[in-house]
Amino acid sequence: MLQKNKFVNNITYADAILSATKIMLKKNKDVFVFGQGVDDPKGHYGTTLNLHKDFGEDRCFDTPICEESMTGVGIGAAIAGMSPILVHQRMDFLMLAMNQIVNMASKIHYISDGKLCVPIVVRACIGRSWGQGAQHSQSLLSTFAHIPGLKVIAPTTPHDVKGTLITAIEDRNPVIFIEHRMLYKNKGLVPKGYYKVGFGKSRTLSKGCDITLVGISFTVIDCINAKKLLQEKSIKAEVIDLLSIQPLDMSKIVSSVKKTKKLVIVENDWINCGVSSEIISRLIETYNVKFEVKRIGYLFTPCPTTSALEESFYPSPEKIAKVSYEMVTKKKNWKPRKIKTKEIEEFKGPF
Amino acid sequence: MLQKNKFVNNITYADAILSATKIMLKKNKDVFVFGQGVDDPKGHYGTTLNLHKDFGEDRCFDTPICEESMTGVGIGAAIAGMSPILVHQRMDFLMLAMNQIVNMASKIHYISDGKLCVPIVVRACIGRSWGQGAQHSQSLLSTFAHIPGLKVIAPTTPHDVKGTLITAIEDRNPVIFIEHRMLYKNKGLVPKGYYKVGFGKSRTLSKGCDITLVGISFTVIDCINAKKLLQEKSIKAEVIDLLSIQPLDMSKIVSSVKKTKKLVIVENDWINCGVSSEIISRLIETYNVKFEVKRIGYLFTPCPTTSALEESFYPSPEKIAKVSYEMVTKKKNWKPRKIKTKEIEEFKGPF
Amino acid sequence: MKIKKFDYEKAYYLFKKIRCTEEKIIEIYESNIIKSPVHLSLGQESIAVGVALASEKKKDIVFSNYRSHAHFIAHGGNFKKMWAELFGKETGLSSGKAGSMHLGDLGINFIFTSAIVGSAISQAVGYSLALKMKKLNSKVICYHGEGAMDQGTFWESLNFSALKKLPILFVCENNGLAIYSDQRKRMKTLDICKKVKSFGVHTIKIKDNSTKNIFQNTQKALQRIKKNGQPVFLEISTYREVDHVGINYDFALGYRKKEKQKMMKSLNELKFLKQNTKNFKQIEKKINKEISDALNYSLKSNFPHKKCIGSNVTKE
Amino acid sequence: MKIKKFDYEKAYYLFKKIRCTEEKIIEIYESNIIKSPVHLSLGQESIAVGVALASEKKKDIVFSNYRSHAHFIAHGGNFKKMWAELFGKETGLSSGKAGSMHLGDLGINFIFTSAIVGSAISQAVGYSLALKMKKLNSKVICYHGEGAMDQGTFWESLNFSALKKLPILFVCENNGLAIYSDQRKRMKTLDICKKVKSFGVHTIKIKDNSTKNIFQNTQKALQRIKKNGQPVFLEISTYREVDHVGINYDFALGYRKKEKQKMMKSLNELKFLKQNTKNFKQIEKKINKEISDALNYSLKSNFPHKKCIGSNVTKE
Ligand SMILES: Cc1ncc(C[n+]2csc(CCOP(=O)(O)OP(=O)(O)O)c2C)c(N)n1
Ligand SMILES: Cc1ncc(C[n+]2csc(CCOP(=O)(O)OP(=O)(O)O)c2C)c(N)n1
Ligand SMILES: [Mg+2]
Ligand SMILES: [Mg+2]
Repeated sequence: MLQKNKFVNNITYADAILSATKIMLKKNKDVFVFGQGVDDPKGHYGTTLNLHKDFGEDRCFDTPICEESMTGVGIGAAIAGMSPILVHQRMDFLMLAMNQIVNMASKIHYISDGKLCVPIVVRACIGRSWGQGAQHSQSLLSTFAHIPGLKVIAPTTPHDVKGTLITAIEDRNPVIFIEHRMLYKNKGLVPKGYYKVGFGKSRTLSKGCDITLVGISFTVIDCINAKKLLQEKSIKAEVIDLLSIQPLDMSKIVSSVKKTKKLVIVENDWINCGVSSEIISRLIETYNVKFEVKRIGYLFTPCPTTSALEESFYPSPEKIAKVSYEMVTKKKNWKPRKIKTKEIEEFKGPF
Repeated sequence: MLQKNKFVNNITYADAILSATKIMLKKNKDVFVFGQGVDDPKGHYGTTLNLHKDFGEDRCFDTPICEESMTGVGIGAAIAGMSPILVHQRMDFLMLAMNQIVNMASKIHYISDGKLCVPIVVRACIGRSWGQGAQHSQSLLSTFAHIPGLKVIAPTTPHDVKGTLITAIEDRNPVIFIEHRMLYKNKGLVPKGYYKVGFGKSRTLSKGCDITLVGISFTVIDCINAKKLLQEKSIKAEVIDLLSIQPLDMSKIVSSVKKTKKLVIVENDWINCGVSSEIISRLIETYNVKFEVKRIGYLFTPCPTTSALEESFYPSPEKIAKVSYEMVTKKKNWKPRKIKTKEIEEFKGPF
Repeated sequence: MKIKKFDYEKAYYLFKKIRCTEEKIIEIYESNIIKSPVHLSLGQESIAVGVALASEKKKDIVFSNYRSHAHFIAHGGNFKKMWAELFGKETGLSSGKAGSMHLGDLGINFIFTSAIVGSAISQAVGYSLALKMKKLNSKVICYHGEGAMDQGTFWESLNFSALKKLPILFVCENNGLAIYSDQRKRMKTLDICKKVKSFGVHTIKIKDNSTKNIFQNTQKALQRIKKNGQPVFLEISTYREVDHVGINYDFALGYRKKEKQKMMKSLNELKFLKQNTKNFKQIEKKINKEISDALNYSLKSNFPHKKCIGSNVTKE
Repeated sequence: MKIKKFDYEKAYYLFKKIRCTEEKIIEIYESNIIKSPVHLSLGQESIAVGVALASEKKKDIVFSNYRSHAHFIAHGGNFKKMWAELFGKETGLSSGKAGSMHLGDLGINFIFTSAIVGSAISQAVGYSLALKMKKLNSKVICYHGEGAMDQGTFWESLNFSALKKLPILFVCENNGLAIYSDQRKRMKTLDICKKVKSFGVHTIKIKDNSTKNIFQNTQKALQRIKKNGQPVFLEISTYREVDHVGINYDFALGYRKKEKQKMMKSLNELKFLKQNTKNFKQIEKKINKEISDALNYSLKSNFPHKKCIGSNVTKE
């Protein structure tokens, strides 16, 4: 385990992103950061704060509001040997850049049979709660995982967000780098210097023998909270942070499920044709494991704005705990207490 | 079964689409057709041929090449009470319209709490073979199925394409209507007049007791051909045409799999986070069925242009038959003969 | 279309009502009762008021965006339901499903707005296509920021509206900012009208803040649209007083200077309208009552029932 | 950049080579050996030749689209590998993975092309941004059809190139057609240069088919770019002789009339270049040999091995 010392800081997820970016801007002159508002006084939740001052306006710059072409600009620069990092304020805005991501970035290496490559990092932030509504809350992870040629990563901890971002920037492929607004303020121990967290590996956050909980991005927090609830019923949950969506790491899930025989996957997204269904299918098709499984995710509706309905829309520690309890005990006699998710409760906007 | 008579024609898939469109243009003055080249001399493989002459240039018109805005125009017209049919020459081009489809069309009914609705039909054609290459061959069915508020349908037979298109046009929701270039010339019995084939129902095309084959769009043809191969080994396959991707009909698959205990799902798409994984997950999660399953789909690469590699990219009757044989017999001792898929063999371009 | 005279009293009423509404939002926002981002129109009121007074109420169709409080009020949207919507209540315009970013009221043909920059513009054009097809004698009014013109869809939509000769008025509210990004950081050429003209659309540029001037030019534009059935583009310079989102002044952020003269423009215009309104006292009373009624109504209303979340995903 | 003189001989060689290549494709297409759509450049050769001769080979970067045979040949791409690519062979530019719609050759900085209309334009701009950042003293040449200007991304990209002062030459090959769709059916205003100018980019319009004229104007444009580091837009009127895709004349379809004068333009230009080329016989011989060598090479080459399908999906 990491300990706080002169090489290790206790910093926020946002600062971890900023730190990774600074290290890479220093290390490699081909790296640059661009996107709407990256050089503004808020610096995308602090993740790009003052980079334009520290590294010059050529290496961190604002753009017009035109996601399709700015993605194309990034791809073109990447083809030319640069390492662009393109920042989007919301995942939803990527829908305007799907042509560049799906039809172009993911295919250029293949079409050129390896002669060109597209080392672009597309950072996208998932919005949630406090009235984000239908158009500022989407996640769409599986949409990207569906496309060959892309890598998709969704780190949850400050440690992993820094390490995977460095890996993403050094990776020579287009990487969809998925952040979550509600994680930016979370703190954790993070080495100060350069280090990489590899793609294609999920992370077991805590051990348990009764049931396996797999979370993705923010739902990892939900799983951790659900584990606490389940402890009250003496149920020991193992929590896995999926972390890498594409490539997908089945090994930790397989060995955990072999042990627990029970699996709950908590999507940070709609379930239909999601990553959870891919995990289940691989377990069934390829691995000789007998297990019970439930998927939890966004309700299959657009996200409502009013807080009165938001709660029903999202997975929660209680929902996860309840489903898990019923799978483990085969009983329906427990209603978990409502646990406060501090990230959600403390958020007061405005954006 | 349908019989050819004065009410029933033996016509192509393309003509069936044309027929449905004409019936609806006559029946409802709010229906109109637009899209690149719909009024040109080829009329999108004949599916819109001469509609502009028969119904006037206001009701069937060409557009500039700007998929995002033309989709928006369709949505705006739909909000205003029209029933637009927007035609895309290739599914891939929809990537340019994802913002309108995912962020707008699918959510407007919900955001307005039912006050607005968006009765647009987005027709999209999947390309295949003869050098379509990476950017003219994508299917991306599951991408749309992932989004609440959309309906997604992929008919395979002339009968169903006409019936579902009429249903789609009368449906008050955005419908992604997926066609396949290699189906346009296929013939089948089609009632001349108005009729509907409902959404949310798959179709059992032929009965069998040893294994269940589920196809989607063109892979239904592959499944039918695989069934023929399997007959040579006295294996009786049941073939289900999924037809409706969203809503998804589990009933026929469940009862078939209860009977056969063996399931092969043939995606007309990449497998990762695809519809097949959704079907498998629902079977495991919700239905008490014990079964073996394999998924077959596009290889997880962009589609190569050369015909030498195309074959490895796509599912084929042989691949399906081989996998099925091995599941049924537990033996690996059969290499099915190569069967000619006439749709693919006979195609000579140029587009 | 009858030629209307500028009605100072109505203008004062609407302008003041918008301003008071925004101020009330500011007043109560910290209490966290409006749990949702708000994009205030403070400083930009004269556009909404001038355009709305010139338009044909209940006949013209209005498209706006996430910054729509002013438009909504000026065009006469249901005020109580708007407030209830901000509060996330079941009596709101959309039972709380929409919130501030997606206001809509079909009673005045105010189309539920989008929070994706530029994404409603093509829909506005599509709606005007439908009006033409249905031979309905009305027009679409499409508000958008200058930032939305960064998006290619603006130019695609503009071209299509001209190509098909559609009855639509584009109203560009040019506050020179997209969040904290100055127009000059995003556009090479700032002469927006010149660009629009080159696409074949008639343009009118209004540089001052006069509600009357905006009213008159809008009326001219709408008449032109009625007459020759072709789009017109209106660019109106304006000033955003507070932060892009939320309720605070944002000068401390340092990205723009507080320009006292610009800050006063809207208040001066309000003062001017007031000077020309005889019974402004009554009007102010009326507004106060409307606001307190709406607040009470909204406070008393229930939140939507849980099961409401699943309704209206698709239309049966 | 040295000022070059127009070299008739080189021009004749390239022009004739493009023409003979396209004719050879037509000759063998029915045999189904090229199992892939081809978009021929017949009629449009002078653009590729004029622009390529003016550009700095191996230094400038070239972006094109699915209709790229002429550009590829004119800029000096590997001819054998191009043919092998059309045949889907492992010796092709991309081992057959690309085909006619995605030709590329990094030996001459010819970027593998895209078949999605307009989608490479922003990438070309991005490449020129990288050139500027890396302080490399070269430029990007970006060919596109007038149809690509229907796409909003063109205007977004154009604005960005001007905003950031990027070294890029846009070459609009205006054949007035997008498949069978006339420009007038898609654009309200046909004065493309006026639109581009309003976005702040210098424009040059060339109405005739003269290779020399195109060469000279391109040279002027490239010099200007070198000097002030800002984008230039070239619009060149041209004529597509055959069908959009495939090898046939498409006049029988009835959507356009066969205009004999236009049909002859390119051949007349070829004749003119020939008249100014002394040893045209030798050149023709050379071309014939190049073509038959390339054909032999391609025919003898193997198809890629099955397992090759899985390589280069991602870079290790
Ligand atoms: C497609 C998209 N990109 C980015 C954003 C984030 N965003 C919200 S408002 C805004 C600025 C828009 O500026 P403008 O159109 O001038 O309108 P204003 O806010 O000034 O009224 C941006 C960039 C968004 N909502 N949608
Ligand atoms: C985004 C997209 N929409 C539609 C098409 C179909 N398409 C292929 S070429 C073409 C016409 C393009 O015209 P233009 O840009 O003028 O080039 P030209 O073919 O005349 O050289 C169209 C519409 C496509 N490939 N991509
Ligand atoms: Mg603005
Ligand atoms: Mg053209």
